[in-house]
Amino acid sequence: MIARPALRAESGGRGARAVQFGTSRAGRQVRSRLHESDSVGLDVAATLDQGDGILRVLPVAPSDGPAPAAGSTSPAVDVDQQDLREMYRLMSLARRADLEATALQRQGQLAVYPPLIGQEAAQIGSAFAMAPDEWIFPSYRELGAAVVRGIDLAEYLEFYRGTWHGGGWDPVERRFGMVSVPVGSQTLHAVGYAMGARLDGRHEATLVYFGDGATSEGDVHEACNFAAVFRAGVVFLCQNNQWAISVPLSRQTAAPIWRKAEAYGFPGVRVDGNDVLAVYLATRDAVERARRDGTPTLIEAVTYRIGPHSTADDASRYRSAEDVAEWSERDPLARYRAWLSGNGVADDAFFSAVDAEADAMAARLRDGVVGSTPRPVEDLFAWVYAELPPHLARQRADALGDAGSGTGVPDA
Amino acid sequence: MIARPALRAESGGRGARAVQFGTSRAGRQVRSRLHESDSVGLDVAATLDQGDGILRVLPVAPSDGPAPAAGSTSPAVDVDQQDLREMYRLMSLARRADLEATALQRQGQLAVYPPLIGQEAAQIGSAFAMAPDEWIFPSYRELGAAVVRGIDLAEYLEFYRGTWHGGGWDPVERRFGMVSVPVGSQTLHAVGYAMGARLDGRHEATLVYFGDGATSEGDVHEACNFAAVFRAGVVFLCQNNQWAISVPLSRQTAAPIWRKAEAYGFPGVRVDGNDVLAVYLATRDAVERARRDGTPTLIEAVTYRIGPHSTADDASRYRSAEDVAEWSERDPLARYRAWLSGNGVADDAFFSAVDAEADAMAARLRDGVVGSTPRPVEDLFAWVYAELPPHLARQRADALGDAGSGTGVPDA
Amino acid sequence: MARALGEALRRSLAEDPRTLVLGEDIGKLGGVFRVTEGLQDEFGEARVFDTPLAEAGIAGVCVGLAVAGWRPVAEMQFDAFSYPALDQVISHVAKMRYRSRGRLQMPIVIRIPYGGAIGAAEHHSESPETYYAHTAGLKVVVPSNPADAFTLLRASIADPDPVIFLEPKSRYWAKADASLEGLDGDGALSGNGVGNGNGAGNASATGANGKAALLTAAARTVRDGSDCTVFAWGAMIPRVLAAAQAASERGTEVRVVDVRTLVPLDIDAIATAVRETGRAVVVHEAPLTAGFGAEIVARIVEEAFDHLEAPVARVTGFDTPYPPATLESHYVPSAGRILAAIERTVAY
Amino acid sequence: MARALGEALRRSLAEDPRTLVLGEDIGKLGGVFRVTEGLQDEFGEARVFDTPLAEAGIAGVCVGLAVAGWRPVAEMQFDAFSYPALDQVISHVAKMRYRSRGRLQMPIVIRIPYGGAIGAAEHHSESPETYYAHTAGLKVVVPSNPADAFTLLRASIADPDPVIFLEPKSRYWAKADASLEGLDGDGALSGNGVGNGNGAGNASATGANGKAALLTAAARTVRDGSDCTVFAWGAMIPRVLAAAQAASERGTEVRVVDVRTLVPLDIDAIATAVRETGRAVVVHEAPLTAGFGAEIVARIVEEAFDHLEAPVARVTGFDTPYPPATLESHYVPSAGRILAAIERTVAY
Ligand SMILES: Cc1ncc(C[n+]2csc(CCOP(=O)(O)OP(=O)(O)O)c2C)c(N)n1
Ligand SMILES: Cc1ncc(C[n+]2csc(CCOP(=O)(O)OP(=O)(O)O)c2C)c(N)n1
Ligand SMILES: [Mg+2]
Ligand SMILES: [Mg+2]
Repeated sequence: MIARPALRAESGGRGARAVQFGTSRAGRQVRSRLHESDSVGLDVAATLDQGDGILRVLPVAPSDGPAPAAGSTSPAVDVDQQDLREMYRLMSLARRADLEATALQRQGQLAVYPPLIGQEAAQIGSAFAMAPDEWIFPSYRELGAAVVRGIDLAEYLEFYRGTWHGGGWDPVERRFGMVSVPVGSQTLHAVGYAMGARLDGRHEATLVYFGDGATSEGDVHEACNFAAVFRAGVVFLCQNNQWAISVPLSRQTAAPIWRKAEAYGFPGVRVDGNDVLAVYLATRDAVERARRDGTPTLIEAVTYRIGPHSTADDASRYRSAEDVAEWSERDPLARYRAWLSGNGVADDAFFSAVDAEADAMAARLRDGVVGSTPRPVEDLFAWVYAELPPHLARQRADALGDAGSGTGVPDA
Repeated sequence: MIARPALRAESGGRGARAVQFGTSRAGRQVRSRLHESDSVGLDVAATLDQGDGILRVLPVAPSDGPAPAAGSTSPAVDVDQQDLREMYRLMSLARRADLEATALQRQGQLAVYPPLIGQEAAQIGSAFAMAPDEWIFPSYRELGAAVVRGIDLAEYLEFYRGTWHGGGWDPVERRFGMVSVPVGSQTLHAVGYAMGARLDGRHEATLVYFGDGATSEGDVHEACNFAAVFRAGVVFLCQNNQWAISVPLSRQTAAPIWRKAEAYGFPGVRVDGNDVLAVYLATRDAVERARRDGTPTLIEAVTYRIGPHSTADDASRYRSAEDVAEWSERDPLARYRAWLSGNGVADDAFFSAVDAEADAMAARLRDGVVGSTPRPVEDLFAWVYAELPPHLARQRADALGDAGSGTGVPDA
Repeated sequence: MARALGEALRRSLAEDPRTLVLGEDIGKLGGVFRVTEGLQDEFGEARVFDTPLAEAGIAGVCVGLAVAGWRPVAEMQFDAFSYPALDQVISHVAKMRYRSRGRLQMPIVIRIPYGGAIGAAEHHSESPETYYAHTAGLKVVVPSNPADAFTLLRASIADPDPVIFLEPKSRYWAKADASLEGLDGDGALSGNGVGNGNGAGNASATGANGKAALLTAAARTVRDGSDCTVFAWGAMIPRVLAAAQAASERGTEVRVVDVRTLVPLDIDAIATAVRETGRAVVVHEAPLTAGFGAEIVARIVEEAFDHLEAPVARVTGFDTPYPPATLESHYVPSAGRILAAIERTVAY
Repeated sequence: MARALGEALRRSLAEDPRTLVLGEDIGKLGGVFRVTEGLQDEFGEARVFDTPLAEAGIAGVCVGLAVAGWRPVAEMQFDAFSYPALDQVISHVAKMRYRSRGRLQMPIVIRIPYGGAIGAAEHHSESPETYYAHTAGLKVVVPSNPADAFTLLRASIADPDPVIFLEPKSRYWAKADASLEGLDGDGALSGNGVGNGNGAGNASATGANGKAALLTAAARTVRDGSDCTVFAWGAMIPRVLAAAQAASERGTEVRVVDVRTLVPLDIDAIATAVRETGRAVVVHEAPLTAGFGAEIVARIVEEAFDHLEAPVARVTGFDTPYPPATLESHYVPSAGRILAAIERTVAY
């Protein structure tokens, strides 16, 4: 049902190097290591940058030169080569769709759109680590995760076209929650879902996305605490893109985000959010913990919002072009492409095919969006309740009769 | 205006032993030591129990034998002897008033009352560390802190007699907020006040009380985060009395409370909440940090709610008598009394005088409560707005005319 | 009424294995009002469980539990402590079905002990029905007696949509309400008939067939009369009946309609009563301004204007915060105030 | 209107050094609607500052700031994002003066851009006035034009009590409202006179004497007429005026009253208008059930029953969540729907 290859996790790589994270010392349920078991084997590529305490696999910028053990690295990262390529493909599709959506908005085809450009690795790396039947709860910027779930992107963009709240896909079929706008509020839904899955005896992980700004909201705190107390296997994936609209991280919190996990007694990890393999491996690890015994994890994916907050925003009012340029250097797509080709995982033919597929997908998306029509007026009343109560039936009749609409009176 | 001796802090005791707390490693604003300066000199008495990582000065139970260096210990704790005695006096008054309030409730003189018995050290030790003109924001169980502020306890009990919401004292005069019932909500008021004081250029500390249960509320999270971001000098004093009504700590959170400070980037410390000197010293330290540069501190005072949640509660439904008995052994008043007399800080004459004062106070309190009358009906409308708007003036007239009250119709 | 509610929860838990009960202190303690007493023992900690002290959290995880196919019944400990959950309730509980075009159902019940006149401290006596009734996507139900409490709670749990279930806490232990006789059925509601004043006759015993009964508009005439209709709900009903009794002794026959479902509102029953009696009074504890009484007045004007012989009087709490306990008797509508309004209305 | 609001803030900040402006993105960005543009530059980061993303936090620290003697003016970024703050607003902002017997004043203004018809995404188009108007202890103000926005915001900031200040976001940049001429004064409100339709004549220029002006009930007749009165506020006013104009062309003269202050409500002005016109229509964007329109109907019935010749019609949003942008034109009362209601009412 979801068109992507199943994960083929090959666990237990020899000589697995446990990466020490500075999570904790004493907390009962806090684990001080990201990798407790030998399930992740990064012989070569995974490094902990001691300077900023961040998990990183790929060289920071493509210009930093080839990755270690060039030409033969992929076996060291215990991820199937096909999956390595698939993640690139998904990132490319996300990038292309995101640009197309921005263009569609500029042309008046969408009411508003919040670009994800720069955050493709954070989204694809994490969503890809989930089994297809495990739920993902997005906020409003997760077109990339929707791509992983094989969601029809014209349906995804129904939200931003003003066609329908939440979006048009079937959340149950896609295991992908509706667009959630009140910042941080969806974290509680993910926790409730995970509690419910656990009550059903299912050992699965649930992934929820939120931003750096969202960490300030009470809901996110309550969600983390509930998850820890009820051992709801939620992966809290914070895309720290440095900005909450115009407010920089430094005015949002005085503590590193990954450290906030200590308040709840579960692991917190920081990964390079522009490094799809680091995000993937950290999430895969968190997913395993969640499946095993319901341990939640907070993952801070350090990334950057290259675009404006949304197409309605003018980011130049509050940040410099240099900042953006600096982060653009670390473009997650270019970094990964360099690594893939440097390590012989993918060749030019592959990249050309992906580009062609992305172009075709973008054209289809454009047609799908431009060709879509508003929902009929009766939909105003269709799903307020399971059945239309009499008082709403009357209002529906009024609306359909459209009292007064025939009078041709302009509104002002 | 507030009738208690001013603090005479004697800082810089020789050979000060900095007590290492397990607060943090890396956080920018996190300090890894409770005592950074040499302002607290505990040559002998302060010990860190490595087993439970808790700051403790007094022997756990009086039966544990005399404190170290009996007969001459007080100079080692750099607190003026008069202050040492004053804290005992305040604890005794609080204990006595608390018992009296419980008795008054049983006799129908109060609608409800939440006993503080067992938490005297946590309250008096912390409130006593504040300068009289620094604000304290209580929840609903802080009669002990009210005693420190010299509040007329009959006025304090107006809340529990149903005479007036919040209580009857003047919060501005006493620098003591109104009783705050919505759990955790008052933490934001303390932070706002501290932000305001800072805007006025005042270098002062603000103290706010809340419980272990309150740590689950979003408001407390938002308050801690605001305090850290705005460097509002708030001392977050969590009385961890092990219970939120019937819910034990283990179902409230999966992390030690003091560790939650790490989520915000400020120090968190755990103290023996039944040890008034430990609480006092930890709070004094936190107050100094707050005054110096607005650094907030989270203090977890580990204590126990010896009584029921409130007089309406039957705690035997959810906890065992043995638990209560075990904690009763560590009675903060008995522990402190043993230490004071063991170290020659106070003699029997002092204790007798305090007891007599407490008796007299209790009698006055009883008279004050029993003799108090309900507020007049017009008070219903008196303080809704600064001036009575016409629609309320009409309602007031109705209420005073008491439409229908003369008909003598019973309500059911 | 507390026992009737507990019994409704018990049966729902027993019949439908997807039903959950959660909240603060609802497990071992059985709730501060003992409504959930014994449920955890009977159904286990998995299905009846205490939560951390966080109301937004409670409402928010209910949304997720519903997505996972559960039917959570959450308790908010007191009226004013439902406010921290308002954002989750307004923005998600009420809107998720709409947002997902019906793909995500929200069969959530949020039980809230509400109302005053119990001598309680601040924040323990509020009547928040307006906040909920104004929020489209919610149903809002208020029982006034044990039999209705049982029937309506059963129907609310069975309903596929979110229900705010307001329990008049001053009636929890009312002596006259103590009988549980006549409690039966799966929560199907019969229409608007004249009952016997305690509602028991209304619980239709269609058996525990597990079929989801839809919670429909279900006002109920609890006293007949032709001179004036008084509309009320929850704890006001006994007071209204007392006032009606006193009026009757003075020769005025008052019809009393227990509105029971504020949303969906039984507009037809309201209109019919006013058409037949020509005069109306609305009574509630919540403050006057924008109280739900205003909605009833507006409906009466829309539906029965030509039959209306006098202005509709509202007898309500004042536009002040709920006062301290020693003053609450002046705030909560008394039978005397209600009677005065009836007499004014009838004499108009 | 955005500029008028900004100017009101600027003057208040300049005149009263205790005034603060805070919220999300209100500093460097100047607010997502640019209302606070330039204020941080002019008054510094100490007095005009961004907060973390936490609305309960914003409202809660306002309470503390007020205790410390400041006058905070907080912005909630959009209507639905004021909901996480409802608990702090209902339980503390509205009640602290009462609770402290007047010892703690709460001169707090919470500005909330509200309302729909701007093609926005979910949660960005709600009309939450009922939630606030039903909460005793708050004042609730809604300007409909730049001059009123200026005057009412000045008065709200000067007022010693908490004011929920609802800004009709669809009017922020309306062309017809762009002029700032005539903005002056310190926020004193003149009484209820017939204005010129943009409210400028109403700002009484009593000078910046720093005296706290009390925000009083201040409905305003913006169009005269004798056949029917339409009551409305905020963004509905231009639509109502359009409908009135169309009615006039068909021979019906409609009086239009801009309610402006929902709390305190100008009951006398409402009653007078209905006594003089005999018929009334109420218009608002919020859902029908328990919308503030019901309160106005109830007041009309209480105060002017004998003069009422037809049922009071309500033209409102439906009892559904605010719909997606492509359907909102069917939801928000249009001039056409308003006109139809006027005609129905007049023909009754
Ligand atoms: C409760 C709430 N408050 C305010 C907003 C308005 N708003 C939308 S996005 C946003 C910033 C969110 O920042 P962050 O969490 O870092 O996520 P990002 O947008 O950077 O992905 C704000 C303030 C909202 N949607 N919800
Ligand atoms: C927001 C809110 N929810 C629920 C309650 C009901 N309630 C009152 S006290 C309490 C427990 C508080 O526990 P804790 O914070 O540990 O403080 P303690 O009572 O132990 O001092 C609860 C649930 C409340 N007052 N406020
Ligand atoms: Mg961000
Ligand atoms: Mg506790």
